[in-house]
Amino acid sequence: MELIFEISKPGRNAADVTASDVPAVNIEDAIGKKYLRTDLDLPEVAEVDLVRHYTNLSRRNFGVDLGFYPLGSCTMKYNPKVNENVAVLPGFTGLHPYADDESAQGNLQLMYEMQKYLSNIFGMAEFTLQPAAGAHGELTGIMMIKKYFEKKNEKRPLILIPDTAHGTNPASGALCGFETVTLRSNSEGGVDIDHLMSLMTKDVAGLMLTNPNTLGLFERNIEKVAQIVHGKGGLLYGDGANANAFLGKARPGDLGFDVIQLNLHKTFSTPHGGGGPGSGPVGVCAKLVNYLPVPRIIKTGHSYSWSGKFPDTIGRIRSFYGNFNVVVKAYTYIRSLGAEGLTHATEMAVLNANYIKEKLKPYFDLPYDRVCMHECVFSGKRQVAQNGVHTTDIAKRLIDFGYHPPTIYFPLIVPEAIMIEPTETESKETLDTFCDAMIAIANEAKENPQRVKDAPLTTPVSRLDEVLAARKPDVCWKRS
Amino acid sequence: MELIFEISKPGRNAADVTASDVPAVNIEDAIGKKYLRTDLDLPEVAEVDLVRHYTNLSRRNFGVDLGFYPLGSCTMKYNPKVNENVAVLPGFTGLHPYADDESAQGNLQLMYEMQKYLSNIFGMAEFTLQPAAGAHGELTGIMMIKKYFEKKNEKRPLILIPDTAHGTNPASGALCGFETVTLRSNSEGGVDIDHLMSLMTKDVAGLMLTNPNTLGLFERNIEKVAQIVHGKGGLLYGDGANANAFLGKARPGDLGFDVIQLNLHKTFSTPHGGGGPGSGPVGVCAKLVNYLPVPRIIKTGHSYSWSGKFPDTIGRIRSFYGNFNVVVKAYTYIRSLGAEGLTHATEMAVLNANYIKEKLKPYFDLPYDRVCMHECVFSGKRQVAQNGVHTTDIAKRLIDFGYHPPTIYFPLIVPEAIMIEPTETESKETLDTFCDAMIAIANEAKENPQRVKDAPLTTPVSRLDEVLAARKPDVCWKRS
Amino acid sequence: MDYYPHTPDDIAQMQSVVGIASIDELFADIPQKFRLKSVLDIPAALSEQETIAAMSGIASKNKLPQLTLTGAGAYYHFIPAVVGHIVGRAEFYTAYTPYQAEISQGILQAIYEYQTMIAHLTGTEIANASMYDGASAMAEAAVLCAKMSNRTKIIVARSMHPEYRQVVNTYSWANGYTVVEIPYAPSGQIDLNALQNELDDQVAAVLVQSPNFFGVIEDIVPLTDAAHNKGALLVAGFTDGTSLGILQPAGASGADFVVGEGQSFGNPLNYGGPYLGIFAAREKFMRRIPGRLVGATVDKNGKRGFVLTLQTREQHIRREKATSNICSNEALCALAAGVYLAALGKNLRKLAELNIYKTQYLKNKLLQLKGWKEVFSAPVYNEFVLRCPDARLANEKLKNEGIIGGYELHKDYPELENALLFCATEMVSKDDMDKVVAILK
Amino acid sequence: MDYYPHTPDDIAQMQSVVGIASIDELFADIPQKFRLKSVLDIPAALSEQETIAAMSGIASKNKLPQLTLTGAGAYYHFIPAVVGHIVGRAEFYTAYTPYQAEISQGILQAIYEYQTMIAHLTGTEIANASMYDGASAMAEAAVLCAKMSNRTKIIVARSMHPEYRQVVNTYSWANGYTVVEIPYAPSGQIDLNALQNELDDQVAAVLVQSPNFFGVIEDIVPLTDAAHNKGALLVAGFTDGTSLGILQPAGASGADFVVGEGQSFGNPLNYGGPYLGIFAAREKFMRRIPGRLVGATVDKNGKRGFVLTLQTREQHIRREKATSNICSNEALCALAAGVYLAALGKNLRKLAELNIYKTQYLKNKLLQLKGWKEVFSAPVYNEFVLRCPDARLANEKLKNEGIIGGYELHKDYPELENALLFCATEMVSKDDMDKVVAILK
Ligand SMILES: Cc1ncc(COP(=O)(O)O)c(C=O)c1O
Ligand SMILES: Cc1ncc(COP(=O)(O)O)c(C=O)c1O
Repeated sequence: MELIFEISKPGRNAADVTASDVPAVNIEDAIGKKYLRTDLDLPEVAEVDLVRHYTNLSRRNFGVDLGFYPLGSCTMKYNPKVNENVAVLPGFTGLHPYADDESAQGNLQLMYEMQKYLSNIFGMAEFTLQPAAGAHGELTGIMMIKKYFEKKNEKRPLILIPDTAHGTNPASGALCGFETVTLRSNSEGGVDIDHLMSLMTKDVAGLMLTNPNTLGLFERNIEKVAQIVHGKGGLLYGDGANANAFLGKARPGDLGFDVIQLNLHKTFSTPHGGGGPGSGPVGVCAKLVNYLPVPRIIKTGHSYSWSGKFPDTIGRIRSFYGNFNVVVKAYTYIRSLGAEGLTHATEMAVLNANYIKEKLKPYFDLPYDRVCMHECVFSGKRQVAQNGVHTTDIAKRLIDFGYHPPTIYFPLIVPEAIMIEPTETESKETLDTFCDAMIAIANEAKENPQRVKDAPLTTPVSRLDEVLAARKPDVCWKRS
Repeated sequence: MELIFEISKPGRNAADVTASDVPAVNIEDAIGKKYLRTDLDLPEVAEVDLVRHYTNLSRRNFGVDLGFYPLGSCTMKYNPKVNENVAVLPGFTGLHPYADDESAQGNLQLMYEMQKYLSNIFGMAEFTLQPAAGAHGELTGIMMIKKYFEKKNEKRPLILIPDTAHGTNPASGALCGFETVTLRSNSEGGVDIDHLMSLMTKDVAGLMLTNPNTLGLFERNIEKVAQIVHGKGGLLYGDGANANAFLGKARPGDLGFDVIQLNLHKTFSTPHGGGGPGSGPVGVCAKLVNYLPVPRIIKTGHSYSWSGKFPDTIGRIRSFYGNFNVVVKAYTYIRSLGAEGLTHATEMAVLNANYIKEKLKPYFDLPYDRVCMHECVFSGKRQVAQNGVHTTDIAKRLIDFGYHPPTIYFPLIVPEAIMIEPTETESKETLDTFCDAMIAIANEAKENPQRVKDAPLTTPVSRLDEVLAARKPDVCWKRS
Repeated sequence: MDYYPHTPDDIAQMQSVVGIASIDELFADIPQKFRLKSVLDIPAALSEQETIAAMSGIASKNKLPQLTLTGAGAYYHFIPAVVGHIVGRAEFYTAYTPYQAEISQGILQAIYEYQTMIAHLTGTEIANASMYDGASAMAEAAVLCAKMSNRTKIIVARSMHPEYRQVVNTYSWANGYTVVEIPYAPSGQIDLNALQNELDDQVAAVLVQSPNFFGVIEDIVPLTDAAHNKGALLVAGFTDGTSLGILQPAGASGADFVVGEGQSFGNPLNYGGPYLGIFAAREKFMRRIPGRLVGATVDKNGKRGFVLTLQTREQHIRREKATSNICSNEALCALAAGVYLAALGKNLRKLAELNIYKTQYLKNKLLQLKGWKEVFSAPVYNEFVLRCPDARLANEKLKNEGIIGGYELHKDYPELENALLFCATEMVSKDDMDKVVAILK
Repeated sequence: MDYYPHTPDDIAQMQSVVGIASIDELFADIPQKFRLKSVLDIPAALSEQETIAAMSGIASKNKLPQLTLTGAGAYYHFIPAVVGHIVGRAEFYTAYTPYQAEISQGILQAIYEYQTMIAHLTGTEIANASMYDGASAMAEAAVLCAKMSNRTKIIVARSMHPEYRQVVNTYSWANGYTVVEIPYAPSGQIDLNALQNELDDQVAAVLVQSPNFFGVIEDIVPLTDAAHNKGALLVAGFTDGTSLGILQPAGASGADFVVGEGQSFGNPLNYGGPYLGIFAAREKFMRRIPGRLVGATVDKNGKRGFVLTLQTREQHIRREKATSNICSNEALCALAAGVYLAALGKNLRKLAELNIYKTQYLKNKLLQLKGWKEVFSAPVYNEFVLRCPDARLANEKLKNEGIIGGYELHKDYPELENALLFCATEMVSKDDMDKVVAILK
């Protein structure tokens, strides 16, 4: 398709500007010539062209509303439409962040209640909604850990991170000045307890643990892990991106986690927007409450207000109060489902993952063969060995069958990883046809490997040259 | 794609029902067993399946927002998005039709003003907004003609309709008890004046004329035509479906039309909804005002109200007040464009049609080679003669080029007709690429006729068996 | 704001291709004396921002009620969010009638599914792709019966929606048919004796509604029998479509046609339109019914697909011999109805039950008020008629609290002075109803 | 309401495939002592209809103002209708990060176009696919400068949005950097002398905003020169993005990074989020900047296509050595921004002019009030600071009329007692402004 710049033509526009009802002023006089720009190189298109351009672009994009999107670790569940309708209520979209608290009682109530719900669901003392996404929540959480030790006057420059961890974990640690130390997994996909014991010293601020981890496996030794970390005065950080696996079943606070970040866009069903916005609330145990970012909501009688008066706070980690409108959707979701609905959602998510695991086990290597939680991780090793068909090839071929591919090559400890997260909103029929497709591809990989390597065959573009893209980066269109 | 019934599974649903806050009653007692149904055979699907089903269906449909849709006589212009946003304002969607007039002053004002604007734009004394579509407007108009003669105690069982007329014209005449007499066109595509003179007797209630007609040609002899009809005491009915051709240029009232129906969904840019809803207001000259359907809006001082007290009215032609929400969009369109905008829209619509006509003239037969108005009509005769490529084939092949085909095989007097209406919202670039496609197909018809006959080649289904569909009609899915 | 993309440059180039020196030449066929000299007298153009402001201003002149207790042919039901999201897909709403099937499988299949749901729901075998609204569907059914039978008398139940009767009158007058109204019995149902007396061999059709305008459920079987006995057809309507979730449909009771208003299925009140006419029939009438029909067929490779079928019934082919003049219908409203019905599925029955619970509650509560009495004795769905001491005063009191009260039946039925037609759907809460009764106390 | 499609039958069948007798077995890995025994203490489930009612109830507890005269980092602009229609396309909003390029060309191309527009608009060569918001974009730029230069001092203009400064402080603290604030001159611009005094070879970056928090336009060229002279980088922000329609962008004045809040481009106020951080840079920093980057490439047949590129910068590959930890960004907001900018095109300048006209009008009107005085002398875009006799009282009066007045600067600048920061966009009419002045009289 042509770029919007390529269909641009001088003199057109799709949005007009109202004529001024106040006197025009001479801009050069008012602003000063040196401050004015002389060019303005934006596309010029009529509304019809604009709409067609973006509508046709949308049709070259796959979303959950089109079909199954088992992108592991991303919890691509179906997002209820009622949440979208609620979120565009003018009361929610129209308020300026600096509207006085009295005018924002609805928003404040919603955010306050949301914090309470999350505290209850996860067993934490308190939540902040300020972080804009999961990784931002991680950063916030790690900052609080840093502050905690700073206040205690302890120097702990290291942070432990399992080899299965999502890349944001070490990156968040680094963005917060920590040196990260990699913790090995054991043969059953959990924390190598001995390794943990050997690493966990007084130099270590804590352990960032994802539970269930990115293999979709619950840490059976969680109690032990917490004991070891706490025993050395460290804190246990929980990456809650996988919280869809345990709602109503267990609470991180009870398991010993001191800080946890959530991904509302995953667990609480807000749409992922083609890459965002998300929302990454952070919950803390009692001893970290004072370090939460400001401002925080205070409830006095029946009224709510913002307060910045928390001297031990880590400060602000973004402007205003977080991705409020995303929170509205997640709040709506929680209210719709209620306690039993959330628990049942988790049960079905886990059942779905185990169902896929069992059905595909004969066809793909399953490095950790145990009950999984919300997702299961296969390896494409066998297919590589047989005919040189790589996991990428399998992923691309799935596109031809009408599915979004799973997450691939992650977690890093599984070679040729295929990480499938079905979520609870998918029906048995969908899982069955998906498994049929996976099995068909496994067979194709044996019988007609080239076909798999040539995939996708049904997309507007065939396999794209990523190496070229990185070698000669073209990230901004230039008029030629 | 599977039918919604085929993906149905007992026990699922996508919409829940709130638990009762009042006591349940025994339904059999309250209603009586014999009045109750025992089965309810509706699809049972989860929300995710429902959304995917219809979203994927939508992707198998072509709309103006995807590309050029030059369906002649249907005025498929681009429909501005702001109109859609306005139409869903709760004030417009939320009111019950029997809300008291005081509560509906906004709606009444809008409808009243709409009638005034239309009266002004078309030079008529008064308008009704009650008819639901163009054909419904025709019926309403013809009924008023009938009433007019009834009141005058004249028996005029016949109505004249040109051979170029849209099928709704004779059908509307028939649905109103008239016998229709076909009026021939002359060699330049206009009314055959001699024939008109010979047909126009005291038995004839009037002439239903489309101007410009369905050849896209303006009736040069309109003055004469009106004189002949009026001379015999008949009335001149105007099918205003083609009004996009003359906004701000001429007014049917001035041309001698006594009644005219409009198609708001064509001329005034309300989207066609996959086949409707439309809206078909009818304007009348002074002598027909009393026959307008009831209720009508009365303005007293600054307030508006409904009144049914018009004893000569033809009555009601549908419930309530017409397709109000469609009128909102058309009203918004008129207010956005203003007088100059409407006039300029007409100019560009006519320029676009003539541009296409000139560019395609060398490649397709042009039966009436004169300046056209908003559309132009070619004939595929040459292609049939050359290689047996029919207009249907050309139409289907256009689909492969990314266009919705023009209207074909209409008007009936043009063999193998190809009726192209670009509308004003299409850019020169779009017309150019469309003409290129048409020319490519003309060449293909010569060089590779089979390819054209096999078209479309890019659609989810290939050419469908319409004969089978009519011979063994299957209009309702049955569980097998 | 305007929407044509032409730059001055484009226009110049296009003029030269067309061979004209000025745009005016394009309008040369319009006789000079008729050429408009002045600018149209309509308000000045608005920017998009001004448009929103102006239209919001008009919309806000309407006063939306807190609560509506009027149904009377238009029903306030909850619309699941999915409906708007689907109907708002540009591929659906910016398309037109699917004349070119291969590029329109989306709307064709959706309408085929709609037809199927409607046929099932009404207890018939077939349904068309929609008519303008319930009233015109009723009128077209009447005209069709007369044309098929060469009879000229149409019988209409007086308990049918007054506006429907008016539309039937208009269409019948235009075709030279006579319309006879049959009174209602004390039960609120049609007076069967009176009907039988009026039935003769000139009667083409008997038109009834169930639930009727009074909310009363008609007993269709004897009506069908009576009509059929005299060679007449039975056309059965309904008021609120959700009643079909629980009531035996007229099609299952032998009605020849089931027609009615489909607004209840996922379409907003919209001050009366657009709505959609439901038109369902016995299979034998398939080639005679008005409106579009979508049919299943196969493509060249044997793959299932959908087309507009039996188009030879339609005006663009059959012209004056067509079964109707209808061309544009209410496809998008039918799509909404299909999505709505598919969303609810069997929950439609639950919804209907809830409507009954609410209605019974309101009725019983109101009957506790002094001087309020039931008018009809037959069972009702979600509407009912009560006589009260002063209907206008009662509504006035409610209006002062932002509540639209009952429909005042005396407007259409002089004999029903002080009778109010109330409706309670799932949108009315117990608290609402208790408040209403408190206000009326 | 719930959203899992499983019927009891499905569950039974699936359990048997999985080989479990009860769902509980799936959770066997959770140590028994931690298994939740009680039901979560959150409100009971709601039906969809109840959900709408409950949420509408909460939304209506907010009081939307008639008029807003506060900008201060979040701007009330008109959003053309097209934006919502595009952003509401399910294919966009229900997708995630386009890891699989072939199935995600839509969002990839749209973001590539966004990157291009932002680069052009900011006068730089490259822009990423978005950051969380303006403040965190500023903070990440600061950290990046420090990391690249191995320097540890960050200079921030005190005239920068207070919340941005706070976020910079937080990120800097976490990385062990020191932050030095440079005061503003009487002009309202940064105090260039003070800056020069503070600049030494430990300074990694100078962070400014133009327009700054006071609405004042900074003179970027000398700032760039000063910074570069000491080997420091210049990071320039802006407040209201629409200013870029008319003001010389910092990129064209030599800034190394241009970062800021993109909310003004087609995103609603939303009580503060989601917004989008704009992050643009000189080409030489391409491999060092945080966030996603979409790049053009070709497919196997040489056809143009788009992919996420330079992912080796990112956390999922580079882990602790990544340029940032950002993963999910604000893609949909960036899409909205792209659509908005493409819709306006060159009209963005017209819009900026209109903002200036309105602002000048309001300023001049307010200056006629007794005791109201200008605080700063440098030119402004659509915000300005006035000192008045009693700022709190003035805002109180406006609030009583449903108007959000100026931002009270004393909250963040104790030295600016009774100073109000006003903003007038195209949403403020002359009548509005006259009314404001009348109220304050
Ligand atoms: C396990 C895990 N942790 C953290 C993140 C980061 O979350 P976000 O993308 O919202 O920043 C992700 C997201 O992919 C994840 O899967
Ligand atoms: C010339 C003409 N007249 C009348 C009509 C009927 O209009 P509608 O489809 O709105 O009933 C049409 C529609 O196609 C038409 O083209």
